[in-house]
Amino acid sequence: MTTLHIIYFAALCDATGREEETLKTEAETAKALFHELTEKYCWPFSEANILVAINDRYRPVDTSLQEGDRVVFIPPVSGG
Amino acid sequence: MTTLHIIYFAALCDATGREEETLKTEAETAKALFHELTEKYCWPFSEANILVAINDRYRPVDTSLQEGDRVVFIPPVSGG
Amino acid sequence: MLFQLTNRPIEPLVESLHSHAGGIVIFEGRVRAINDDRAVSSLEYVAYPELALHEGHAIINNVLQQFDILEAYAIHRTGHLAIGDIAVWVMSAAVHRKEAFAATECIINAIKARVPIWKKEYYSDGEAIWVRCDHCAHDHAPCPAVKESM
Amino acid sequence: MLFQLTNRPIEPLVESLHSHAGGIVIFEGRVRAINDDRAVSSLEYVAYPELALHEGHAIINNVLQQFDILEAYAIHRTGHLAIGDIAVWVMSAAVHRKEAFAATECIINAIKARVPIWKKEYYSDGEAIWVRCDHCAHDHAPCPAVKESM
Repeated sequence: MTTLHIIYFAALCDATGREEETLKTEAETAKALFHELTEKYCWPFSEANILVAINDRYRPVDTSLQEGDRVVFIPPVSGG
Repeated sequence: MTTLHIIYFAALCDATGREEETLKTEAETAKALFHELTEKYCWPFSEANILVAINDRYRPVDTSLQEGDRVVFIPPVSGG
Repeated sequence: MLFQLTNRPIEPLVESLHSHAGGIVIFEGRVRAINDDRAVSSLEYVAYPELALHEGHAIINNVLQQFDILEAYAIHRTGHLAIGDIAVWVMSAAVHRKEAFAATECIINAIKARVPIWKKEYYSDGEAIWVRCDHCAHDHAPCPAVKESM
Repeated sequence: MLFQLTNRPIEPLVESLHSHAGGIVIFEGRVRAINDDRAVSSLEYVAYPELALHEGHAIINNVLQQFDILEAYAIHRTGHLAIGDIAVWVMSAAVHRKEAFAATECIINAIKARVPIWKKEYYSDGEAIWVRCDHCAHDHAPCPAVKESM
């Protein structure tokens, strides 16, 4: 089990009903965590449309999660 | 013979030594007038590099000249 | 007047630039009153600041390396914006204009593609939605800075 | 700072624009300290005003017809200019940015190609010459407004 700090922005914040949470999980990768959270919160995004940031940097979705990581799933951006 | 009003700008003004003049000429086209003036003032431009404006509009070099026309030969522009 | 001549100074937007800068290209992205045929009343931009600043700096640094330009900057609004407000401002300065046009367009394309900022549109009918995909982000040839580091 | 986020307004250069304008592209041509490897001390622009205004208006009107833009303006300095001064300023506003980039670049290319304005460069060594051909005028694909009416 790893303990992670997860932050939610924009549509994922609305869908989750919270801005952040600390979570214990058995998910070993960001991708596994995404599927766990999608099931838990009924997120309206497929994996293909989501990027992941770990400790404030974009990382591949198959990146292994480490104790204490700060994880942010990034829905399609719409700045500019 | 037609009487024309000719105005000189930039390098052609320097080469001619005046800003404008009224001239009687037997030149029937702007092109013929250009060659007449090139010979008279030793202009440093070939016909290929010069455009002509008659009465403040670009015109083809073979345009016929009419009594009282205002003629400007346009050396290569360099605005911007 | 569509075109003017003037013998008085034209006030610069950016006061002090490299003395070799001959071509400066500025992009302003403003809040439009209409999007996808819906009347927009206002916008909200939310950023993930730690990553947005990292990505924004990386974009500008990439463009400074990959184009023959002297300077480049960008700034993006967050919070609530009204119609006509500037959401994003980008500037590139080069010796010659061609590179400045290319660099500024690359920077705004890259910002729209990879900087984590999200737009919520508030419509005149009372609805508000997070915009899932801006039209403009996908109809351009990719430039080097768009894909870098993602 | 190369990239900033801000929750305060970004001051617009052009105050009032069409409410559908989402992408505004501005070009500033400034006087460079160096041209063709020579140190320039100042510049003088001379225009043939009657024809310059006619051609300038025709360029803007052509671009308004040929690109999907909402507004466009240009202004060109005459007289004596110092290093860093803005010689020419061009703006296009469109719903989407791609058209604004294309229109602004077309306008400046056309101004450089056909508006009767001439530049005299004054060099640090005391010489002054009428610039016969600016580098930038010929290294671009022609756009519709460049050739029109010449």
